[in-house]
Amino acid sequence: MKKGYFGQWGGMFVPEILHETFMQLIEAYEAARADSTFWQEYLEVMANYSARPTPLTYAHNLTKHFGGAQIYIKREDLNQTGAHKANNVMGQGLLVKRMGKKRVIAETGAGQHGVATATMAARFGFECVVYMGEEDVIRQRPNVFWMEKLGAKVVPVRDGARTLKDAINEAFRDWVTLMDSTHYVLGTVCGPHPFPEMVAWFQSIIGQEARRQIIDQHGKMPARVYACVGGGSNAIGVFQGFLDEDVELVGVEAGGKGLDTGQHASRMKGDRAAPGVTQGYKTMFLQNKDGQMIDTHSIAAGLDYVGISPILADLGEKGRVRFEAATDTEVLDALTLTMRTEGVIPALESSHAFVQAFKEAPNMSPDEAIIINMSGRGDKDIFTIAKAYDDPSWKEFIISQADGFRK
Amino acid sequence: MKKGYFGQWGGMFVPEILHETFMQLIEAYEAARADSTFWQEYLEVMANYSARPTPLTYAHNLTKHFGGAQIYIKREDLNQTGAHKANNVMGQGLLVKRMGKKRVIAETGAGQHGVATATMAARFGFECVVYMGEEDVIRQRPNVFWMEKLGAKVVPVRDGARTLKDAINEAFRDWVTLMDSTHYVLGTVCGPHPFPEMVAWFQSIIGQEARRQIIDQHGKMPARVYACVGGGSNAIGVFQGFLDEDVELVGVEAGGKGLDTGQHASRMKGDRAAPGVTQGYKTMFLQNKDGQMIDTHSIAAGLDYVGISPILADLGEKGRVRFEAATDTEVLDALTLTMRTEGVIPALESSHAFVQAFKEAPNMSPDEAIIINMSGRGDKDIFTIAKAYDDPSWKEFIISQADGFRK
Amino acid sequence: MVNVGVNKIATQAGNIRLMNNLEADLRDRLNKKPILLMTHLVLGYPSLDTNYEVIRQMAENGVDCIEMQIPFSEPMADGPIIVAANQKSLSKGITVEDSFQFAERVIKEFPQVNFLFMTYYNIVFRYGEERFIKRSTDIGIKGFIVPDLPPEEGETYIRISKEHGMAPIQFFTPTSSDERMREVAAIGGGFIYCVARRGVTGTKLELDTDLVQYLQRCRAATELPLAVGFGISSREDIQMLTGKVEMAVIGTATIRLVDEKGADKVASFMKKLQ
Amino acid sequence: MVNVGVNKIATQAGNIRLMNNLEADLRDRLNKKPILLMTHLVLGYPSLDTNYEVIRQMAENGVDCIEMQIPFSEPMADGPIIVAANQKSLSKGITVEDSFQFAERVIKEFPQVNFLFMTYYNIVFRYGEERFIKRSTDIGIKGFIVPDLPPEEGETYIRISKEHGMAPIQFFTPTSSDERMREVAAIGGGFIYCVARRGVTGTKLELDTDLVQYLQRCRAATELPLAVGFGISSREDIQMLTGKVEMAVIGTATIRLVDEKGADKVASFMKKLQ
Ligand SMILES: Cc1ncc(COP(=O)(O)O)c(C=O)c1O
Ligand SMILES: Cc1ncc(COP(=O)(O)O)c(C=O)c1O
Repeated sequence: MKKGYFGQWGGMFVPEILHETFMQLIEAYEAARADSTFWQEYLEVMANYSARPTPLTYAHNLTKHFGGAQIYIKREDLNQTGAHKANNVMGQGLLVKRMGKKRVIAETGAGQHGVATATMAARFGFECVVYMGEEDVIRQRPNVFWMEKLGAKVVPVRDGARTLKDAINEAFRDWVTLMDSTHYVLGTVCGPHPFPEMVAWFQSIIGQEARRQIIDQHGKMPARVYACVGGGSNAIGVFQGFLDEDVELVGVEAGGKGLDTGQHASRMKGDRAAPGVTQGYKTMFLQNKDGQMIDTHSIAAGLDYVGISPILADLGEKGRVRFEAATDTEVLDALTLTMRTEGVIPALESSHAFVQAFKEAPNMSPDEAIIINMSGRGDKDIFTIAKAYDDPSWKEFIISQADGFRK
Repeated sequence: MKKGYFGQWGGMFVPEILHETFMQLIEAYEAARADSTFWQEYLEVMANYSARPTPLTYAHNLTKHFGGAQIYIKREDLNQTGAHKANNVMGQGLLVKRMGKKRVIAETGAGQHGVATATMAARFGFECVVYMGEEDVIRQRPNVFWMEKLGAKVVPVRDGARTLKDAINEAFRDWVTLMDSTHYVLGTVCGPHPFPEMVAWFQSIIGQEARRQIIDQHGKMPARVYACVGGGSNAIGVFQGFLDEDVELVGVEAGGKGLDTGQHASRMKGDRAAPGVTQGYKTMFLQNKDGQMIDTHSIAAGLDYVGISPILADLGEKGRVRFEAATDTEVLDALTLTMRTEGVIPALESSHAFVQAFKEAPNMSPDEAIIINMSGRGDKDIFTIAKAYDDPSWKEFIISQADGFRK
Repeated sequence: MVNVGVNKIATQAGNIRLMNNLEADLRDRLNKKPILLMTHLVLGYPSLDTNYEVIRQMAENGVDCIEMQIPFSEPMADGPIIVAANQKSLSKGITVEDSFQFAERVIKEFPQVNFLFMTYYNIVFRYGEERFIKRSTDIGIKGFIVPDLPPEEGETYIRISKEHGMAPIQFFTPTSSDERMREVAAIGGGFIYCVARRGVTGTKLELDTDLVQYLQRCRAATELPLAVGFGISSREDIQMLTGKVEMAVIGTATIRLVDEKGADKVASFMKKLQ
Repeated sequence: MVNVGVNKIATQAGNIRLMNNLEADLRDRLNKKPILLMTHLVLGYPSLDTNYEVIRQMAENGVDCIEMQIPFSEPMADGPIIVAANQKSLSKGITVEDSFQFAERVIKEFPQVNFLFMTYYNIVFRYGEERFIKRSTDIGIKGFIVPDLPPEEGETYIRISKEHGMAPIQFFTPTSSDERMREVAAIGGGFIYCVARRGVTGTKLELDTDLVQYLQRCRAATELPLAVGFGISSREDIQMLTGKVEMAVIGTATIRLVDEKGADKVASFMKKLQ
């Protein structure tokens, strides 16, 4: 198969001006991959800076509640900056150090990847610019605040839908200008080769740990593994621990207001996506018949994206990964239940995985185990969640804070 | 020495109606302490649910920046719920299970201990009521929101200064009513015996880990260990790893607007505190000459308390712990520097420890190491920090959110 | 030990027990009426002048003991009404010195009443235990009620109190074991304050079988007079207690009365009770 | 391979190279003037009517090539002005079908101009590569500029384009090594689009020594005509390029002109340039 391809998906569709940059990146990445000390260093950084391995928490209350499969939760929320995004950025950071570059850029939607990159840049001493759709800058102000405090420059992108895909375009525009000094820290397993392969490699740390942990704790392989799928990095991360086993892998996409409403971000589940090529790679994109990308919707900003990892498109096409979708409403219900029964607060993104697991666990045998990948923590989502719950005291609080500022 | 006393400090000053409750608690606590399987279970819970051991991160940038001692940061921010508070609540939770009680109550100031307790209660299946001064309910709305979502009932306390100490009083009032079913999960190393000793025991996990980690990483004992001191639980937690060694222990109190302004919360540093007895124990309290407790101030809600652990009062009196104070302004500066250089966001409380470490590190030898206990993460403090930095976009954001609600 | 004002009394078991001033006085009174009355107020709330007026009406209407609460900023064992009274008093600036001076005056003017100080331990501690007890003795205070000072922590306080003939009132509670009651009783003096129920001050309780049983346990554990309060507000409440305990305590009721109807109504309220 | 419209040409090295229609046409024109002119516009922006008017004025004023950009929602390689034009065009509802029909009309009406389609690969991909190329050929399009389709990914596209005598325009960039330039040139047809500098479209550049050296490298790497643009807006700019490259590209300048002064001004602008 052609390098950078997964079945018919993937590739490296980059402007000629980035050709050399990609050659260098591929070279550095392949050298790192061939050098076992690199992975060792990566593991050490993740242990020393980001509390890895993250636990695999046995959810005894949820297990009891559903009375079916044994439920385990992989705790990516306990990473530095509160999500699996840390794995990817720290890995790329190490690579940037090797390449001798001094400046990193990133796109961000929800802001999680931006915060993670800003963190990494502060830690490694890189200059950092984060591109973020203007809509997202407005919606995700807390993350913008932290990025700035971490020393990053956040550039609001005013093109297109002013969301994630536009931020990616703008990051590429920066890169084609300053490629000599700059590495573009792509935030998920998408984009041109080597990004999907490379990000998947860094995220494989999740699956490697989870595999060891489930055998330790459950004594055998899980029956199923659930992960939410935005770009797909947390999903591929955890799935890689189980690809060669008889384990069913379930990716849960953003069903938004319902697959039949048009307001969702499901590429694999449902029939609104089609093969396409943009942002540097070939995958299933949510697009119209002319090939124009369309607006997506999800309560979870991190799942609100038109494309999906080419690796997942391939695994989906081959039937190795089953795709499902969770609606915004289902997500809030699963979140509520998880908070009350286990005391953990999954991110809205992660809650998608919980939805599907909850649908299936009751029909499974207590002898079987399932793993839900909790890709991040939900406290970052307080503005969205409080709004979604229509919490009156929160409204009052925000109004009084605002009045304080108006004085 | 009398049980529950540390030098002249401590004791068990509880109303007669709680006498039996305390006898039972002491019995359960002592039995647990004598039973090595209990600690084993505790370690397992902390590993499986809360990512322990937390890393000891080598802060190479800060080290370079100050050019003195090697700086290490103990990462309690990576705990479940983002602070060392988890250690205490999970430990007490296990004890509650042993005692067969079904309901827990807690006081909370900043809300961190409340969130941690709500989390623990959800996980252990306990009913949970959190008492919180009305002032704090208003100021710390995000934490209130999460406590409620985690299934806890948050009761605003309208007595006194309507802050932490009043919440403690109210929690005791609940306890003297429902002591048969209820355990009071005190949030710090204060209060009547056995709380100081018991909470210190649970928090000793920090010091035990840090001791092993610094030897692993630095090859020998650190020269100094810094921790912020509210009630004192994170400080005692980490100090316990080094009490018997030739390691200088430095507790940093809230200097607020300056020790000479009266707007601070320094009990050991400065001369405004005096020995006293209330809230069940004897220690140095900030009080007037009649013995009435006075208002305290700190930018960090978690340090804004009139008393200090009797264990620390004793260690301070004996000269084993040196006390210092950091002002609000110094705290923001240290926070800024830490974010930019290391990519970690200490809580405002924890930032107090950083202030003092930064003052001293430059004058130490590169051969020496210091540990700063980062008791929690700062993203919980966004409302306070953004206000303190007077961030204009944050104001705009809050105002627009509020306008959204007003519509 | 200087046994100032302590009388000897023969116990039912035939032992000799020391009886202090206050207990002796209460026993005297019990020869004249079947049940005594103790009332409570918070010094400085709503004002010392009102306190004075309330005390006058109480004194003139047969109240046997008055607990005067020196306000404290952390009234941990009190219910909402008394908590609020403590705070309001403090916010008006009342000091411990004010409390002493006021106490001295009313003790002088109303010698027919036994005055006790009720407060939290920090007030005593900060003033200096010995100094506090000494001055209280000097002005004629008969005893102390300090709810956050259990006997184990109060050894010095109890010793010095007794040395001065002061009653360091101890508590029985529904959660106290028989053994604990005996232990506490052995240390106490004056009378035993029987906490009627779990919880803080201020809520009305039924005299149900639980409570009756509890009072029987209290009675069995000590020969000291027993005082109990549980939201008493009528003559019937008090009559029910007669024969079961030696003293009925009116706690929050008077504060509420003064709050709602003014100090004038205290006299008639006291009359109605007896 | 169906060598539709491909001529043979002798290279300097004496080899035989295939020359397609477009290149042949450009070489013809270069016999008559020292440097050619290519302009750019975004279809549907501000409207197809304006596009028509602009094209007419260009065609009547000696423009040799026009790249008509079929708008795309993710114009990753474009600068802000063209990005905005893409969006506005799309938001007015222009479709790929509209673009084809419009192209067909102007190609017919202005046969003196070589028309190229510029777009992103997804437009081609979704339409169907073969179908897209076939229809373009049928209506008389001479070549394609697809900035996000590097030769490695464009094998089929290049093959089919060439089969139809279409020029799959390739890029040289300042970051391209000499080797890479030769590689790309070997695949390309029509002319080589020399990206003048790092960055996206739309910023004015000086013809400094770096740029001159770069153009020398470009020239050394291929015998295909070279086209270059770098914010050209005057006759002087173009004169400076003469002798260095075969074609000057006016990119953002006309869009800005039409935005600011209207389509009427295009004719005089084009005249001034030459
Ligand atoms: C917590 C969390 N989970 C999941 C995602 C989705 O990304 P991916 O599918 O690459 O894991 C995001 C993206 O921001 C995220 O923040
Ligand atoms: C992060 C953090 N650090 C420190 C403290 C102070 O408590 P202690 O002194 O008991 O560690 C708090 C209390 O809320 C806290 O939240």
